[in-house]
Amino acid sequence: MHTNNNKIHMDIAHIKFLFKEMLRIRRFEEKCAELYTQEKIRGFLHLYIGEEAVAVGVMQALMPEDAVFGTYREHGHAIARGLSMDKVMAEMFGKVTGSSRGRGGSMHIFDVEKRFYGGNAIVAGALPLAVGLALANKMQNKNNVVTCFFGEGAVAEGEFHESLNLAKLWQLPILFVCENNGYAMGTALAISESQQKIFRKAQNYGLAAHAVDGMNVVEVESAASQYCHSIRNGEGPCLLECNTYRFRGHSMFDTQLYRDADEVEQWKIKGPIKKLKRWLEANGKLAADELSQIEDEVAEEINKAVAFADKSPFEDVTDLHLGVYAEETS
Amino acid sequence: MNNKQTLKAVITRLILDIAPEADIESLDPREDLREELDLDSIDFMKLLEALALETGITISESDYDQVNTLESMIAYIESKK
Amino acid sequence: MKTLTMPSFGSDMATGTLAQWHVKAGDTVSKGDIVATIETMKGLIDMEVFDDGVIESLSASEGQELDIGAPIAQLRSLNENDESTNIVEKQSSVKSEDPKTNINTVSQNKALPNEQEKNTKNQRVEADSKLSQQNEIRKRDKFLAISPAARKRAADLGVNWRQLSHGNGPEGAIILQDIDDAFNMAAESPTKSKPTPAEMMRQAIATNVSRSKREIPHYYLQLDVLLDNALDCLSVHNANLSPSKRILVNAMIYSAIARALEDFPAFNGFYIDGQYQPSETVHLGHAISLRTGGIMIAAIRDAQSLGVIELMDKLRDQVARAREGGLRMSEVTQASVTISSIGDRGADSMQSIIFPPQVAIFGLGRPRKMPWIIQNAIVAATVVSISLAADHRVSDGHSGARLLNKINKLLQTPEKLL
Amino acid sequence: MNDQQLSYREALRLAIEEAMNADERVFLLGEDVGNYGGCYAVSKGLSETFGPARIVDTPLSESGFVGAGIGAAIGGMLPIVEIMTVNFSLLALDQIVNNAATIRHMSGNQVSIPIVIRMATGAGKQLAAQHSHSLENWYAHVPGVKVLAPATVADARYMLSMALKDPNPVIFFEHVMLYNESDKLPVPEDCPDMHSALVRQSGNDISLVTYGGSLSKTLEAARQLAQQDISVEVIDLRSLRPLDTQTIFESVHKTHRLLVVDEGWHTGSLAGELCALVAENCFWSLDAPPIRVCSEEVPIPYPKHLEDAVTPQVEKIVNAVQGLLSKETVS
Repeated sequence: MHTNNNKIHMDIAHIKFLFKEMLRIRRFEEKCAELYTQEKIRGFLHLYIGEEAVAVGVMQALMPEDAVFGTYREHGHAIARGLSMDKVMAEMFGKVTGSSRGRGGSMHIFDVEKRFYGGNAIVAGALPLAVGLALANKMQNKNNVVTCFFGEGAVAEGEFHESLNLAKLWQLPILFVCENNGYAMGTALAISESQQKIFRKAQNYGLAAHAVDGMNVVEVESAASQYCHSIRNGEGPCLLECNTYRFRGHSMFDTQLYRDADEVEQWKIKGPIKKLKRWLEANGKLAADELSQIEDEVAEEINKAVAFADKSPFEDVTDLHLGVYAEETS
Repeated sequence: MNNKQTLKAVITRLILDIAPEADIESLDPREDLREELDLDSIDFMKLLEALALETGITISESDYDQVNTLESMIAYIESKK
Repeated sequence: MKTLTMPSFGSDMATGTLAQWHVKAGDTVSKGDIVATIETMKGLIDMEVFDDGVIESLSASEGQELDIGAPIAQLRSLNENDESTNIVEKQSSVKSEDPKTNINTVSQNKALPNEQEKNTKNQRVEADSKLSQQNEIRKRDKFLAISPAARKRAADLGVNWRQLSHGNGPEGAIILQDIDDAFNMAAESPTKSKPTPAEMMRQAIATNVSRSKREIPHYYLQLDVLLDNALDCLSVHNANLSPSKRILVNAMIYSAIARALEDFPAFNGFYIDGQYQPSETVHLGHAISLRTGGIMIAAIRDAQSLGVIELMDKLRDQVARAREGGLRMSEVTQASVTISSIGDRGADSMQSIIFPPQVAIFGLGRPRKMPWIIQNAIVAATVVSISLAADHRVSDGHSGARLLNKINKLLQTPEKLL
Repeated sequence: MNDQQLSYREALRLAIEEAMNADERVFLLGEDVGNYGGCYAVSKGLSETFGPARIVDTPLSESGFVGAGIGAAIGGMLPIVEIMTVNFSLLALDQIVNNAATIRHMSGNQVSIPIVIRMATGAGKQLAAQHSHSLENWYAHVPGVKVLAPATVADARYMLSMALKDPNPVIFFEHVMLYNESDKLPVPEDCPDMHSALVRQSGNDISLVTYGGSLSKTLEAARQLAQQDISVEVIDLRSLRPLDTQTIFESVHKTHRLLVVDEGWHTGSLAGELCALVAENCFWSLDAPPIRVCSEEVPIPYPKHLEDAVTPQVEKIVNAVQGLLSKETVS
């Protein structure tokens, strides 16, 4: 993928890469659902199924040194950012080999080497942190982008407004990515926000902002790349609103009384993976055997992760106090 | 102070070391020393040890019955001097 | 073959009701299809299947409530030996896994929830009844408040604070100052003089022996033992030793007793709260008479493993220290059996009173010359009377007699004891 | 120049200035810390010295700028965040408790958050209930943060410097009545390690344990009690988390009595925690129940006579000690 005069030219190899990345997330989340019903994964589990294009698209625009703040629906963010499935799965099994030594679980995956500063279980809780990290980068003249994912539910929190204001006030190198999937748990956007176009709220704070089809990975990637490009040029913070949809409940214990089934079906037809697969096949770029080969590779990566997580040990109870304070670390 | 009196003084002092509350003055020199002063066998051995160090005379086990009273003890030591 | 089980949709969900089947035996299904609807406390949730295959059989009926993980259907996957799909089955689930040290073990070793509730319920019943008893007791005798520090100081100084009518603390509570005052007052006032150590010891001995007499069913045995072999052996040994190195015959007798006791556990141990606990080793208590009156029992530890020479050294050392008040607490309290000797100027024989919680005590008379029959001829012999008083709850005369004979036998071969 | 005086606020400013000169990564952010010079004038003049890029005035968005401070610490900076008073910190509790205190442990020790969050605290200026809270114990309850309460000019000067070198998030409480206090120019030796308590005055009859704004009242009570030959030991906690329990226990083992003076409300107070610790660890040394002088359980009222009636005062401390020693005063 190369960007010149910020018009994105995509070659087929890159599009297949995007397809496989989304498929890796999709199959990973399906396996998590299965493991949850067998009580292998506990606590809360929020699946990213349906929103894969957002994470995969945005991550293409980021450099290794850029930072990412996820949400509690963060498996897609983590995998698209390049965290190993082994570590993510082990974290959900609560094992010490997990990305956070098993202490955080599905909603708190950390990997500082990948500059992945975790999910956050407090809605909008990470927005001020992202602003702060961008402030630190600016003060240390590091020309990196901080990317902060959040759902449209977060815009109702004061921290959203405080953070966007601070970001623009201090011209910080930060890309806000709003995954607008229409529902904050059971609350449809229409019954919680007077202004339902989230990017308009950002424009009011002076941020460059617009909305894209969150189901179109190519469109998401090109929009994210353009914004990162302008941010790296010092043109200040931006907000990208991705209109998307989650095909599963808010979490595993969700009877989805708040929406009707055919709305879900409508969105499934426009699903990000189905859409790209249709395009590739229509252009003769994805033969059946190549597809099943991709599926097998993905299945193998996932089964290896499950096996790794299953046989990993738990953290020893005697290490419980390590890491509460800096001096007690070994 | 002839030899007998010095020996009596020595023995009296050694006894008092072992049994400070012993009533030496009213002791009849011919009465059984251990009976009168309630010295048990361990005390008696400590006394003989002290006497051996002080007088150079070691009283063997077989001679125990020759030193039962203060008077006989003095006579025995004098005879060995 | 793969078993479909009742799925869990949340950790707070113990069971699920199979509201409706969307498939029947023989139907082919593919991964992600909805095969049933599950009724949960939050409402209906669709259950998907995670593999392609053919429904072999349904084992749960509609409306049936089942535990999480209970089998509800059998699925024959398309290629029967498809390893990858049932990798999950082989691994045990997090809950049932039994890792050595993990956060789960902290919860696993607690009793199962319902047992735990049962325990706490009947604990609560017991606690209530105990509480009411305590209230009864408290009503009966006047409750006297005392501060923890005062209670500790009273114990240290041996002041019986229960005799104080009231204290200077809040609501008459007894505090440190009251204990110090009581202690000092007792020391100064001539009339109610503080008991001298000797008087306190006499009091202690009095309470001890009367309790022993009251509680322990004593039986008594006595045996005269020929001492000449032992005396001859000792005179050879002591011949050219300085007095302080010489071995007393008592040490020889103590050693014989200690070794004999190894084979008679019922005479060497502790009887506490209706239970007899034999001692693995012989801590031989021996009574030391103090010149200022009273006796102290010092224990020679592991006496059965000491040679006579070693035992004599310990004896000499303990007697000297006892008379200077230097015995260690452990030496005074740890005897598992006791010997009381009248000494070479005392009575011919002596019967003693057992020191609780021990279960036996030996009494040695004074070695004495007397006529003795050896092979039908009368000879002059030196003899000592060894008496045994023992606790009939633990042993009986027959084994006591065999013990005395064992001691006698050992004393006839004294060189073995050296 | 040895009689030169230094105020509590100037001591804080010196510590900040010294840290900012020594390390580029140190910067101050908070409401009115720049142009206004700080609501308690702690940062007066710093904006001229270091410029608005390092003395950052923030909008009234406590959760926003405290969270930003925490994020900057994650990003490698050494921020000092000033929250005007503990009363406004309630809006930032989520960022402090769920992010600053938690992320190191929850991330499996990957993320470090070296930040100092300063706040004014306490009553005494007739600011009424919403501006007079003493909530130090809310923060001292949370594992993952350290909590300090300097009561003297020397401690303000050097405990802040130590806090700025500590790799953990530190909550730094400055009692409002202390800013105007002044003392001779302190030297580092005046200030032991920030984690340890300090016996300000030794005594034998009773241990008075206190911190921050209550120290001066406690020392005055000790002075009055000395005239009735009651020998009082005064311990200044200085660190509320971790607590220097060794110093406290040694004192109680000696005096057999404990009185804690704490401006928080009785219920759930730090004083309650201290009494529990002493009851558990010094039970057999106690000759009287451990007791507390705390604030009455009412919102702090505006009028002076009521504010004084609610908060710990010297007379209350003296009466409590006398009651405990059951020595009727002569008067």
